Amino acid sequence: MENTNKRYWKGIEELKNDISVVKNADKEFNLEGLEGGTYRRDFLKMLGFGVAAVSLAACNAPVRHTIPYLNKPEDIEPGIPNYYASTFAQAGSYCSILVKTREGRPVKIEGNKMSGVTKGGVNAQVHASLLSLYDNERLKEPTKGGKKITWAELDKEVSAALASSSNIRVVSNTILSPSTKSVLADFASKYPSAKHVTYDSNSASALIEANGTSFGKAAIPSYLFNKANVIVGINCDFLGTWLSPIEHAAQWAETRRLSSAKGGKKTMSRHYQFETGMSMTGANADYRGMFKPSQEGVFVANLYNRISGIMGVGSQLSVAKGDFENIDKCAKDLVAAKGASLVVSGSNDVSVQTIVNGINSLLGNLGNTIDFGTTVNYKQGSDAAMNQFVAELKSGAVDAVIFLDSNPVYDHLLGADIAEGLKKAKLSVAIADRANETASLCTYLALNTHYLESWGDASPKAGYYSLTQPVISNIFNSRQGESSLLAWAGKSSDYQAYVKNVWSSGILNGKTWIQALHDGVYESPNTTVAGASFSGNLADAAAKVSSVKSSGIELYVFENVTIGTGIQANNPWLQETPDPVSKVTWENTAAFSQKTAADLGLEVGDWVNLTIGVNTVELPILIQPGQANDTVTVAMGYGRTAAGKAGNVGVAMLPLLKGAATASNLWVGGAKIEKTKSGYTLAQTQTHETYMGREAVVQESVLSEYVKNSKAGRFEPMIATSDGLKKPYSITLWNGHEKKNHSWGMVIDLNTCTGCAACVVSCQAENNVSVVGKAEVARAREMHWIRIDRYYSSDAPEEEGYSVSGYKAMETASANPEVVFQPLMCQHCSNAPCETVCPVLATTHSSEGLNQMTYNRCVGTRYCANNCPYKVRRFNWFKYFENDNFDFHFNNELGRMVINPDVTVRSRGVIEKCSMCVQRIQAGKLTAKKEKRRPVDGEIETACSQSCPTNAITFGDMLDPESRVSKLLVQEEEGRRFQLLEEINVIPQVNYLVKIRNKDGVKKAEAVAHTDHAEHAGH
Amino acid sequence: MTDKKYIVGIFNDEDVVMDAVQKIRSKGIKIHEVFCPYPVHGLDHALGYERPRMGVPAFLFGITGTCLAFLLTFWTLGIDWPMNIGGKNFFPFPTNIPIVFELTVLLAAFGMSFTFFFMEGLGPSVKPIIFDIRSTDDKFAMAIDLNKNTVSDSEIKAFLSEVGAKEVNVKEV
Amino acid sequence: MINNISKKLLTLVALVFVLTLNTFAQDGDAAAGETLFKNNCAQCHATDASVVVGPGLAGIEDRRDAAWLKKWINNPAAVISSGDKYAVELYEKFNKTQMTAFPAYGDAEIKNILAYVKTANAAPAAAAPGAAVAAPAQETSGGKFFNIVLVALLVIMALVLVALLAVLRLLSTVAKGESLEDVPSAMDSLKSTLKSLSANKTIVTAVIWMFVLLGTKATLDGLYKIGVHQGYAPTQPINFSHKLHAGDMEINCAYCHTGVYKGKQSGIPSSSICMNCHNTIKRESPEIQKIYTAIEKNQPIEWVRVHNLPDLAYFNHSQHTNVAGLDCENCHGDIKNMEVVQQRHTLTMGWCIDCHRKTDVNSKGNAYYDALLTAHNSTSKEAMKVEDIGGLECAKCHY
Amino acid sequence: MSVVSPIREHLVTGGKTYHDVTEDICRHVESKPTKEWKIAFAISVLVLLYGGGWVLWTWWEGLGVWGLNKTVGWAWDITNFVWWVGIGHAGTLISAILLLFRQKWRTSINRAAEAMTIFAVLCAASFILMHMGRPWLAYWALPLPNTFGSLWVNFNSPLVWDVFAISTYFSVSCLFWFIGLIPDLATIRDRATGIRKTIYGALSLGWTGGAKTWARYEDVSLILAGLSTPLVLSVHTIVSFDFATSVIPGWHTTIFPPYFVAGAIFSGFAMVQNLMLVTRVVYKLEDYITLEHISLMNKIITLTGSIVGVAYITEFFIAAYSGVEYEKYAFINRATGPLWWSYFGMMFCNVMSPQVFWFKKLRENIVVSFVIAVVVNIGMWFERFVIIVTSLHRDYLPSSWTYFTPRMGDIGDYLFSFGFFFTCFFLFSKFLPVINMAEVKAVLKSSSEKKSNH
Repeated sequence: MENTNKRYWKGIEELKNDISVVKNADKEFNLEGLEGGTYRRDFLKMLGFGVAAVSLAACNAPVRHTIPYLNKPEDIEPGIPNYYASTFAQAGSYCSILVKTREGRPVKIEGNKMSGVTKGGVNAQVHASLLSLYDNERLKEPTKGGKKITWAELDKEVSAALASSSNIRVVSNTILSPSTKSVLADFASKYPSAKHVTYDSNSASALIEANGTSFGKAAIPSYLFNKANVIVGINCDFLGTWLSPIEHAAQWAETRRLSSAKGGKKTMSRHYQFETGMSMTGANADYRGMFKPSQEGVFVANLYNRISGIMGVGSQLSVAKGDFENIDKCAKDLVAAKGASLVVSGSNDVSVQTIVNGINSLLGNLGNTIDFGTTVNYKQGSDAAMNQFVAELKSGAVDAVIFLDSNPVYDHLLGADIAEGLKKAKLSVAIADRANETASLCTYLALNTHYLESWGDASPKAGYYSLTQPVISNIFNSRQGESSLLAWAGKSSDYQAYVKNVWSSGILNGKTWIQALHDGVYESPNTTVAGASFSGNLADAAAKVSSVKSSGIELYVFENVTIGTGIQANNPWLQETPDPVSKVTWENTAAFSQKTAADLGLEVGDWVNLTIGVNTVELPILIQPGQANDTVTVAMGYGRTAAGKAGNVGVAMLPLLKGAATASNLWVGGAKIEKTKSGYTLAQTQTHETYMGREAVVQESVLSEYVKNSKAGRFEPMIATSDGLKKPYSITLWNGHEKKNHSWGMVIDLNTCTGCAACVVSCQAENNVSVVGKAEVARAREMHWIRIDRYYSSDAPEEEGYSVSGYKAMETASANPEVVFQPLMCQHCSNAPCETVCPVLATTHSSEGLNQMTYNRCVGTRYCANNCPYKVRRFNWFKYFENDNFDFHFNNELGRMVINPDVTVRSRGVIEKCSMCVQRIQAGKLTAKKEKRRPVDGEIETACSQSCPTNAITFGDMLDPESRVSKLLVQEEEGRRFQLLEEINVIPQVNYLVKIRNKDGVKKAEAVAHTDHAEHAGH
Repeated sequence: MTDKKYIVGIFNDEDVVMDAVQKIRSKGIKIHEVFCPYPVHGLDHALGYERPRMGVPAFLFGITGTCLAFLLTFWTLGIDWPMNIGGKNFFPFPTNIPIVFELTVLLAAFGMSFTFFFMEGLGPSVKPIIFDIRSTDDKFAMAIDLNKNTVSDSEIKAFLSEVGAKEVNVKEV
Repeated sequence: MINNISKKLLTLVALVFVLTLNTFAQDGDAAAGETLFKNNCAQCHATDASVVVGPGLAGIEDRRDAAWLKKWINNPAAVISSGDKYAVELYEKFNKTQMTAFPAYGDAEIKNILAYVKTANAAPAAAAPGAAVAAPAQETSGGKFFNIVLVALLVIMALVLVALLAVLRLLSTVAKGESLEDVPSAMDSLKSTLKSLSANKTIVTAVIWMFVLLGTKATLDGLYKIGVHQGYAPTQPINFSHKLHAGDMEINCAYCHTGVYKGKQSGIPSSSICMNCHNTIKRESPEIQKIYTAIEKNQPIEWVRVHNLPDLAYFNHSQHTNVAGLDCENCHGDIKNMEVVQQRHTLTMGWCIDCHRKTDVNSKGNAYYDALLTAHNSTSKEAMKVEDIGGLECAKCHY
Repeated sequence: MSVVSPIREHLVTGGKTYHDVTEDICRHVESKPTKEWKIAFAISVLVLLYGGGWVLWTWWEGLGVWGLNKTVGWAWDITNFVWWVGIGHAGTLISAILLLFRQKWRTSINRAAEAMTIFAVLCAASFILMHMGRPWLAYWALPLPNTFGSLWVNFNSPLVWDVFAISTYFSVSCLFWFIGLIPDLATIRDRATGIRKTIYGALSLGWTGGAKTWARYEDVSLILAGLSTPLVLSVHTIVSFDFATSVIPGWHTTIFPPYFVAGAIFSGFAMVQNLMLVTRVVYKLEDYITLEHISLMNKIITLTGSIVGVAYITEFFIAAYSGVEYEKYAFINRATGPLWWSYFGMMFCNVMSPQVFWFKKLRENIVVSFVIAVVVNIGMWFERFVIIVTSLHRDYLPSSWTYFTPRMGDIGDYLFSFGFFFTCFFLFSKFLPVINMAEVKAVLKSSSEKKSNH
């Protein structure tokens, strides 16, 4: 029997073959359909047999050609995907991935479960990096001064210029690759004056420095969140952006998972977050406190003092006692969980990190939850080195500068200085994929490849290695950066051989290269957790943090989950992915707390001028619950000027910080706010912030209640009938339909969902979901099939209940709210309201429990969308492909290469929605049938469940008693399992698990809901 | 074609016509038809016509519509291609009532109307015999077929004037 | 009736065939061998003694021993270079064309192939009568014939009607006492009959209605054919004959259409597949020269797609060929007798649906279907059709 | 035979003879169009063309030119649809129900009302087409045999019921209207010459007005009226099912069928009132459409307006009484949410404004009647808007709550329906008798001042 399982690389011969295939990749653009593949991008051509077709019928149907391979490679069979293991490593972000290719083009990125670091998790940015491959705005040729140049000429000229340079700098972001470092070493041996300068846009330089002074180890340790019972994050978005979010999220989730089974795990970590703005991590915290950025140090010192006070160990730091929300409680809990707690800070202030080190040391976390045995490489940038480089460049001391895949003019605080200094360098070369802000100022642009076109490797942590291999030949006339450096160093530019050599000689300890390439990873981790002894100067640090002075409103710049530092800004998928917390797309906003906004006279829809010193930027405002008063928070990564059509949106924030003493810690005081205009609609995917006390929607409780009653927080509606109260599902007019074969369903654990939006992008990639742009999102017409609802709690007074004023009060979120993330896709209701109302049977139910949407039958009455209680159906208001009004990737040949050939691209005028990845279900079933067996659990995964870093989404066959989903349902049947809006009796296939917070008591708002809902009747 | 000869009496008022009809009929003269600008209640009875029973075709067509609609819905969704729509039974009876009702009314209305047109010989290409053009305006025209009456034409003419006809004409068709 | 009888006969023949097969297949699985043979060997070798590209394989076991065969199949070049006499002779005899190596074949595979060769040489005698009986049953052009008969009958009836009317008229004139001399000639009477017919409102109305009905039917038929390209047989860039390759040469479809059992698309063979055989055969043919030109110019051949499904329908070949065990002919028609490939079926959704309603699920021996089959059989006596397991559901093909 | 209450005003004033009736009414059909007619017609056609441009643009670009969004999938389109269907109720209702109840005063107005019905239903139907994402496939909503394996339609869907109800209602209304027209067309035929005679001759189907035909004709009319009465009630009932059978709070309401029917009568009468008053003035038909007619119409408007008022209040009560959280919120949100102004508009226009007709003076004032009728129609538009948009924009999951803002596409397409309606109506009033002559003649004798004249 033909093996149709996932295929990985088998040998180097096949690899060669593959390269020959992908060589044809650019030819593919012109062909109507390689191998007659039904590239379903042309769906509109098949609008159906309408009136128009009647008139067309007279003409002959267009001749469709089918073009075979001239020489078919062995392992490529049209229509069958191949999977290759690879690695995403971009400016220190790391993920081990599998790339799914069809007919030689990558169409999807999936997680590599063999990786000990990311363990099959993928985040939004990694998913979206696939689309960056097909970015039509990447340059097509290497250039010199903006004009095309051949590689031979470029090499000649650059080599000559380098040879005559006496002070060469190679500037890059963090490099995880041992091979690249080796290349740089080779380069330096050829040009001894060459120095490598590493910087990070969102730097962790202070952390490394503090660790150096505190522990004598200038490195970042591994943080073992999974071993911590109390986790404290201080301005540290460790679930979203900090160091290794995929890894941290999985570890964090491990401590948050509960089981309602008898004797199941009923403990969870307690997560405190203290921060300025509301970060995604903060939104997931049990207790949250806020401080102004200027108080960060004071806060940490206060926390230290309280802990040492309780423990009676160590001396009190001389710092003014500050009163912060939840700080005492936090100190108490930390002490109670001594040795199994973890305090992390995202600060780039050495003093703050030193005190945090002191705290961890005091609590005995080193060697327990902080592992210096396995140091991590995610951030290697040195602020000092970079500052020195900028100074040298400005002074003209640097002859030649090579920017290796970095863009400091945009994403470094001193970008303007670099731009100025570049004029003085004799040779400036940018190894970049486009004429970005830096590259456009350089003489030469050595066109870099996308990582999916490149060879490479990465070592995210000590002892962990992984490989990057090309899955498509170079689309443009590009050459990967390492090859360029090797060429200029006068070596063979065959980087594949180079990597293989580096691995064979230094990394692979007996394991074969082929095996490593197949697996994508090679790991020989150090399993002993090592600590370190603290010897930092706390008194000095305390003095420094006490001396921080600030006035007025403080601006805090942060890295958000979707756009990050802006490297992938020109990625429509990322731009359209809503920020997990604010739900804003396509731009950055100035976030104020409700109180500060009121003080400043600002309302929703206003724009403000934000002035620091002489610099002013204009931004739309966002009223952000959970924001510290008298602060304004703005995301970095926006305001690119040379990223491309999609990327040049929003406002660049780093220039505003320039010159401030606290700039490296990304904040500055004394911001002036001035309202400029109003009436603006933010492109937000969710505009209502609270859940209006609706217990059937958001079900949550606290751990103490849950331990007592595993159904705590469950809202179980009863319907009053003549026979007394009944459960909604027991009342029906109909006989129902039995599912005989499969019953596909999901369980979504609200406890472990962090809201990171990886599933959103994964779904977008898998299902060819259109990008609609800012204007349409502002009109509430985004197309995402899965969304993550984010609700804030409100402080509605209990006594008002469900009155007019009560409702009004419920609409306003608390100043420091509790947050719930709730992923929502089509619920595949067994009694689907949408199906009943479709006049043309375009949506019906399958015998496997799926709510089937047949696009080509849809006439677009939108009745189904109206009648969907979950509002998950999306209408194609316009034709979103090949339409200049929607100039995103669907509007160019290259961008359309990302289309999944197994999923139809929807025409305008039809409804679409989550299909539970029916194409994957069908493919999985077919594989099983061919092998004459039942599908095995885990073999079929939806795009969302597959990509979830925390495994919050479990998908499977609910009829298969062995499946994880069935087991979970059994486990949680008398526990946390609930279905959304149970009382309307639609019986979804999607189940949720109640969110449990590790808090002491129930919040007031919930208490209201409980009392008022005791006697609830359905309609 | 065949030369039929009619005597046409023209009346001005519906009550007069009504009287006249009764008198003429009591004389044993057969009236071909009375043409009126508007429906005169009781005239058909006076002329001895049967009660119009248009309800019969309406009912028959209506019943046909009911059956057709029921068969259509039952056969298409119940037999030909049963589908699971929103978890309902393959043939959920209550949801088909509106269709059954509408088709019943549709067929009844059209069936009856077309039966009426057919019975009365009405149609777009029909060339009617008009005994007096004013009978669609303000006059009542009573036509008496001479061939069907044994009474002489002069006698009829005289009698017509006697019962109130304002004019008495002879019309050959 | 005919169908039933032929079915029974076929089963009988099949039984005999299977029995004979079993007697021969003692030391190798002939069925497995058949697959292997058809997919890999049949392009160059016949099971009988005739030469295709390489020698016929009838009696091969008598000629060479198994060890030699294995060596040869695994690496013919090595055998030739080792100076083996038989091998060198063979090499010379066949224009120094060397057989393709099959290094992966072990003893089991080779045994299976040999078993198949043996049975194939024994089988034809048994199989022949079956084919002869089955043939007429399949070749019913009944539909067309009935149409002709129907039209003829109608014409005759019309003539009889006219004649009857004429007679009636004649009789009526006679009855009226008119002399026979006054009776108009037959032609005149026909004319007058026609005249009276045309004057008869009922007949005119009937005729008009007939035209209206026929017109409506024609219109509806026309509407039904919109977007249907049944009979589409475009000229291909290379005059490739399926009749020759698939029919006469009996090359297995999957040899060229490599994906047909594996994936969604059956695949159009790449030129390299053609070259497997045409390296040696008919190189001089102008049609085959086109392939050479294509390879030289590095320009793939642009075939014209014959069977087009709209993009909105997902069709997977392997589901139908591999899992359901359907023959290619089911959808593509009698491809083995087509010089130029033609779309034989409508390929409309209705056609798909119809088949899904009628076809039994190929559940035998497939564990995937076991539970389904049990459940089905407990409630129904009918065989489990595709529609019974959701084969009519939208998202089986549209997503 | 027919009893007319003595206190009742004469239905036709001015001492008309049968011939006068013929003359008065045929005059407009036979003479050249007046200047007023030409101006009014030109304006309607202009509006039709402008709106038609927007309709074409909508079809070309997609429904995105409207202001709808992921949560509010219907707004102006279905609001307009229901509004027009509602208006379309008056004609058949006046003809059918009043015929059954032998209300003779209907005779002067039923023709125009029926014509209006037909055009209004056409306008409504145009929104059924327009609101579809792929209107060229609208025929898929009909159970026609096809090549998709014969894929039928979903008889469970209220939209399919709508298709059947609206098309049945339209065809039966047309039939009813046409059957009523036949005798009048014969009258015109007998006065006309040349091509006009041929056309009106063909249209009148060879009507002669024989007593037997009249007898059957009357029977047919009566049965048609009998059939149309449940039909007319069923149409808006079924339209209300679009909402009532759904699960959306604010839609899922058993009160909808009677409430919608009352609303339909309400808005239909208001529209008839508007058109009648205009026709009366333009065609100088004061003797046929008397103050008595206007007053009677106003009474019905007040009555039905009060019925919908009760329905509005009942909805609130039921929502509160049900204890269903979503239902309660839906209604509080209607009155106090972001779209409160539409709710206020509805309450003011529909419930408050018709109350002025309690005063006889105002009831018989033509200007007041006209203004209130317009206000009522605006109010009824708001009612549908309130039901559709305020229910949708905040339903179950607060995460999806949005707001609705109309865009030019919405407005343009609405204008199109107005242009279409008035163009049709003006064409009708030019080429067909606006008052049913035969029926007026039939009531002339018994109820006009001239009855004792002979």
